[in-house]
Amino acid sequence: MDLLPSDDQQQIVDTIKDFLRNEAPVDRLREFGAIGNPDALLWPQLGELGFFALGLPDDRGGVGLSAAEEMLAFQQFGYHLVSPGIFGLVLGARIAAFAGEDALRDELLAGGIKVGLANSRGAAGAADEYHLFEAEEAAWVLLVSEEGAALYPRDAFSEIVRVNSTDSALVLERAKLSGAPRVAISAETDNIHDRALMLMGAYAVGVSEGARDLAVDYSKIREQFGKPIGAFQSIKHVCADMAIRSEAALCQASFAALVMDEGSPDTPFHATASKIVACETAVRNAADCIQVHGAFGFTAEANVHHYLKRAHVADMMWGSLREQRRRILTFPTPA
Amino acid sequence: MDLLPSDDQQQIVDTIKDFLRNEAPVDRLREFGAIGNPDALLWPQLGELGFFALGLPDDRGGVGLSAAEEMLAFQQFGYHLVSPGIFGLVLGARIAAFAGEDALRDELLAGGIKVGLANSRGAAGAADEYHLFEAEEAAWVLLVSEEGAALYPRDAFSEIVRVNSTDSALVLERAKLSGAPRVAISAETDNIHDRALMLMGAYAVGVSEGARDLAVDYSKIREQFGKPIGAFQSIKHVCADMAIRSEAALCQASFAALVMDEGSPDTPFHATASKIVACETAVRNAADCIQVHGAFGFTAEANVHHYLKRAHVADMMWGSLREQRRRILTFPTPA
Amino acid sequence: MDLKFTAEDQKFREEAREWLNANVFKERRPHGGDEMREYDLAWQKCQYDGGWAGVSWPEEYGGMGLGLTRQLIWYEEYARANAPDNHLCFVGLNHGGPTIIAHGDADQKKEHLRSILSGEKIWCQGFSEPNAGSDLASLKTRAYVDGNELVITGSKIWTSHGHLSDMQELLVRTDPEAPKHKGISWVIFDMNTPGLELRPIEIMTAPNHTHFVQCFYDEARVPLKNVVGGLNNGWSVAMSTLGFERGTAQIKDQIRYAFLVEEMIARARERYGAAFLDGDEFGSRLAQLRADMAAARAMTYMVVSRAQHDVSPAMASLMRAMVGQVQQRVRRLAFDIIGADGLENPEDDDWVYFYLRTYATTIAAGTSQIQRNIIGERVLGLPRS
Amino acid sequence: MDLKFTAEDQKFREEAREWLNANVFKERRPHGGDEMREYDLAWQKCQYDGGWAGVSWPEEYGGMGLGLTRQLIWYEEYARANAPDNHLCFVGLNHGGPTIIAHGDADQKKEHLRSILSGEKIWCQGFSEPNAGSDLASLKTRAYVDGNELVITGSKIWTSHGHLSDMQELLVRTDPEAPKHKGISWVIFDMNTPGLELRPIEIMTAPNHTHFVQCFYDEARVPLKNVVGGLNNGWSVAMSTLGFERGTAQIKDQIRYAFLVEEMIARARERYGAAFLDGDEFGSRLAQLRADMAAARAMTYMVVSRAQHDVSPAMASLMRAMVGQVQQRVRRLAFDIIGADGLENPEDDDWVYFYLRTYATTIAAGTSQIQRNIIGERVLGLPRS
Repeated sequence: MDLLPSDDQQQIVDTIKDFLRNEAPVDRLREFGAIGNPDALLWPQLGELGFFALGLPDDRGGVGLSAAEEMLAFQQFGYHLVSPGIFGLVLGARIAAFAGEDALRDELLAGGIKVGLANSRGAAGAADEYHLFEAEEAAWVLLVSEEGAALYPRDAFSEIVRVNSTDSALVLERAKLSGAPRVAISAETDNIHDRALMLMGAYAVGVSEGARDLAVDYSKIREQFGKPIGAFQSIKHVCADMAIRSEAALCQASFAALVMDEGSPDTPFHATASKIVACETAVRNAADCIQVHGAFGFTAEANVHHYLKRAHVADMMWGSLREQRRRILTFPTPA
Repeated sequence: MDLLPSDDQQQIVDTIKDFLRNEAPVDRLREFGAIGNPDALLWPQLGELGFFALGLPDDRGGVGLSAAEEMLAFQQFGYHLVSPGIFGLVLGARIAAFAGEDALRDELLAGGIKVGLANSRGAAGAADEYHLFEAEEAAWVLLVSEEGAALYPRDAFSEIVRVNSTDSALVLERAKLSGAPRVAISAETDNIHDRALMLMGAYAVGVSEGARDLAVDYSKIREQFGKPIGAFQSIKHVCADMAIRSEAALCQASFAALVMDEGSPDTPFHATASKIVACETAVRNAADCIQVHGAFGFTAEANVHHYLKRAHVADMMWGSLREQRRRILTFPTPA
Repeated sequence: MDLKFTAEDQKFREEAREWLNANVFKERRPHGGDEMREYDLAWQKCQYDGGWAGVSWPEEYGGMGLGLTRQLIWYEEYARANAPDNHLCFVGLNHGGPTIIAHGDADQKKEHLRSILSGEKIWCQGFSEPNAGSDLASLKTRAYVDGNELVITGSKIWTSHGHLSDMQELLVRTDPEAPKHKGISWVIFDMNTPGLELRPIEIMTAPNHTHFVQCFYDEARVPLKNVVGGLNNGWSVAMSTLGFERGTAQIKDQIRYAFLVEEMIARARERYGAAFLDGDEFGSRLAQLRADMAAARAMTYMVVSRAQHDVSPAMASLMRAMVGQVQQRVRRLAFDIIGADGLENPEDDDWVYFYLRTYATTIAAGTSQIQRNIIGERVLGLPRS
Repeated sequence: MDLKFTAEDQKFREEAREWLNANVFKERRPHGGDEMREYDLAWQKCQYDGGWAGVSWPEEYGGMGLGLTRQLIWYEEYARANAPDNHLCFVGLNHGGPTIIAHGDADQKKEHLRSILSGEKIWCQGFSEPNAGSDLASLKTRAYVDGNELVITGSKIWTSHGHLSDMQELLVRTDPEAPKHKGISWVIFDMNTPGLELRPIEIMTAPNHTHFVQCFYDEARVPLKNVVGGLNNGWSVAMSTLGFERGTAQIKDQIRYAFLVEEMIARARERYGAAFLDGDEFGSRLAQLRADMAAARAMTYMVVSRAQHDVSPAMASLMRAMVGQVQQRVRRLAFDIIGADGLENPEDDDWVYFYLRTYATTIAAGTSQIQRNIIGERVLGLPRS
């Protein structure tokens, strides 16, 4: 039993960290914030490095590692607020792989095309109404449900309307689903829904940690009343709470990934718990981070607000806290 | 428009305050805490002073004042943690008065007999299962519902079992209602349910203020690190929050009493709002008061715990926060 | 104790209602820029021309010279008529103006008060500095006397709507040798003064939303006669200004938010069905807010009642603190209730905008800390920290 | 990363489970008094006789000498078997004993360790003083050296179960001239020493519940050889004791509370019907706790994982803080869920008792403040206050 990454796993983490630190510093969102997300430019490089294929079996064209490595990668993607379009590529490639669509699979793994995400508007809309994220120039749109997962061509959606996204780094549209999927697998073939929740949990862990680190760094530098604000208990304790919550979310994300790799029947429980804990943490950490920054935290110049808005996107995707809390009570007591 | 007591009203408040300060200091609960409540001994004196008849019309044998004076009196009863049996006398006399049972009314107003309170055990029991408070040697038991209010003889209840009361200053029993009321009036005759909620709100305001004052007094005296703990922001802000909440609860209780006196259709709304705000406040203030007292607050030697326990009793009586929150959404928007 | 208003008060209420119903601007208030400035000034001018500006301001400067009860009634009717908040006029009406009324000399009153009421001038605040956040008194913007002028050099930050303002209430250090609270002056500053430069600061509510500016003063010259309350006496003048802030002006907010909660209940019922409110988490939060809103309104009535009895104004801080807390909870719950709609931030709907705005209020945590110090010390008599 | 335990670990787990199933006390643990003492000692002795006491204690003193993974497994099985918490043994097993293991000399180890494990001696703590609440280091209980004895005069307060204890870990001031952290000694104190008087302190959980005592020392004499870790070195010894507190011992609590949440879900379903959990306020809080409990368990696994990799033990404070917070929420929710039953405080049901107990935890807010300072400074590297 060991929840810490092995040396091999740590090496993967370090490689991703290095890449994103150079290619995707969070500052990039300041520049592109209002006009969409430049991250799709990174897909080919990330594909070449193999980061979309980590958790895919090698006999299905993947790297042949496990959910644990995918979890670690998505933690880093969240930390750098990488466009959620990356879920479309990784999960989309998995669908293609399990559906035997090898050509499509390889195209996706290479990062040569874009896959948007469709998310039910829930109580905010009718049953066939969706939000599309990062789907504007996408060939494909990913749709995941408890029953299964599928790739739709963009034109399977109608009445597409671009709307102002609260997270202004993302392109958001409203649409109705009116066409059929091109590639689909059922939950029995591979439960992509559990994986999606678990990876979104990992992503939200990254968002939480990013907000935590931003707050801690700022409170070491910013001075008030003649000393760094991190020396004041009120600020110190806020940072400590952020660290406690991040740790809880990280541990649960790790646990969920390992349970999934074991094929345990508790997988849905732990994947859901992971998303709940991590999304709650991401929103609270981002809010606390704003508070630590004082008035500066409320400006668009500070990067803080990107964490808050992305945390809300992560929460809403594939069922918000409200829905996930409802779901988690339906599972039997885990082992 | 004036929410402050008039001079006449303030004189009544002062008389009650003086009486209770002398006859019912909260310290009395320390002595009698474990073996029941001695407050019934005060009933004849309080009756003689006319405090049970304040809000009863003079043509019905009362003092002929209004709900406002009753509200102010129950605020003081709560402040001194007077036994909730006092609700039995005041509301019981009102039932008798409106039912034309003048002899019983006068007996109750004189404080010569005891009236216990019956409260539905809600989800904790079947429909006919009740908690009886302070009913051990009572001739009568008061039962209030949205439909009406009634006095039952004690033997209308069967299977009476004494249980350990969380609020150990009170005598608590479980019982089944198996008999008929002796005196009853409908909500159309006089809505005692609204009055009961409003007065319980006022009582809980008193509990909240008692806890606030206990905390403030202690934090002026108790020293740590060489100064009174009230000088530390962490303690000062807790006390400030207690004061904010108490003020909100007091203002709403006053408003509710005045709306009731006007016979406004918004009476149920404001009475319910008053009970919600005051009971929430009473529990939180008591909890904060314990925190201000440090380890001492957890002992039976500090009086703090009596406020906490009584706050929970006030909350549960005639429908807890959970029930009242559900109810308040059913009322139309008030004027 | 009673809830009755006098016949004269009732008459005032009916006239106010009638006038508001006939005159309230129906057009949506623009979110920013010159359009917003023009809108706010026009609506202020409309009230002034109708004789309804400055209910409690002295009559000689265009006000109505009425008491707090009438102010309450006006705000109740204002909120009920869904009259627009002219935020740009806030500092003039609630800080700058009242400060001049309390501390200004006859010339200052004559020159500045009417133009606030009549919708000619927008005021902004110049208090905070980049390196003096919570510690306001450590401000460093320097002003020395040169003949009959003050020469100002330094910088102010977090000036709301500074780029849309005509005048500024400005705190400067006029005596660097004195203890930090003793060397400050409160100055009326014209935003057209040479030597002033503004840098807009975008805020997080949406791309290109400018709310704050940073002000840079480089030897900017102001006539000495623009010092209010005496040279080096600015700290106590400013403290009284902060006292006005969120005083009676919050009454309007309190009423407006009570309406909003009712709207939220209606929206939630529509979206989730009526049954969901039973015991539901959202239902429970809505119910608690509904009760708290009633209490906040009662607190407002108590503030007015206390003012009639000349009870310590510190008690009003209890209402202000409560209203501030409740507003944040309302905005957060509104965001939660709309669910996936919260991911959209349309120009023509305010729910997400106002949710994000609450994070500015969190920042005003400093303010809430100060408020709670005041309550602890002045209301409860606790020792000073 | 993996969740697999070795075959040896699995074997250990099965043996532990088997032994616990056969031996766990089925009788309800008494709430107080000598019956409780006898119960706790008997259950401790039973574990010792069965060879299961002190999983991570050195073998030479009766322990099993095993690592943290086995400790985790033992606690998991212990909680799963619903084995009783022998609270009276807590100080000996988790403070006093480990302190002597870390700082004691050979004689001290020989004399005291085995009697803790074998269920012969109950230990209590003598740290807090009436006028040194949060400021522990300002303690005033005085001890001077007289020949080969220490002579102790003063008072300690909030000593849990002092009236039921045999031994006490006691902090006294042996050098009143030294700076306050430098003149303190950590002493093994026999509760039968002449000159000690106890005053029981009743607590709020129910009438006549004695939990704490106040200790009065009047020239009480202790052999000098009972000083652990050297004269005047008691502060650093005590700090390491506080480090043990809520260390691995919390693993058991964490698991127990996870079971409790499952029980609450079952009770709530039974009382309010299964449908109520959907979106209900209680349902929402239960769901969040269910998820948080899973995370707390994962954090426990992480603590054990980190220990294997020798990562800074300060990281374990994250788990401790989380578990402490979650426990309070569990107890409060349990009280809310039982509704009117919460007004009854029966001797044979713990829900109300434990709800009221959480107010002692609120008091330990001091502890939570200190924990968060540690996290801020040692985990996040923030400057000291």
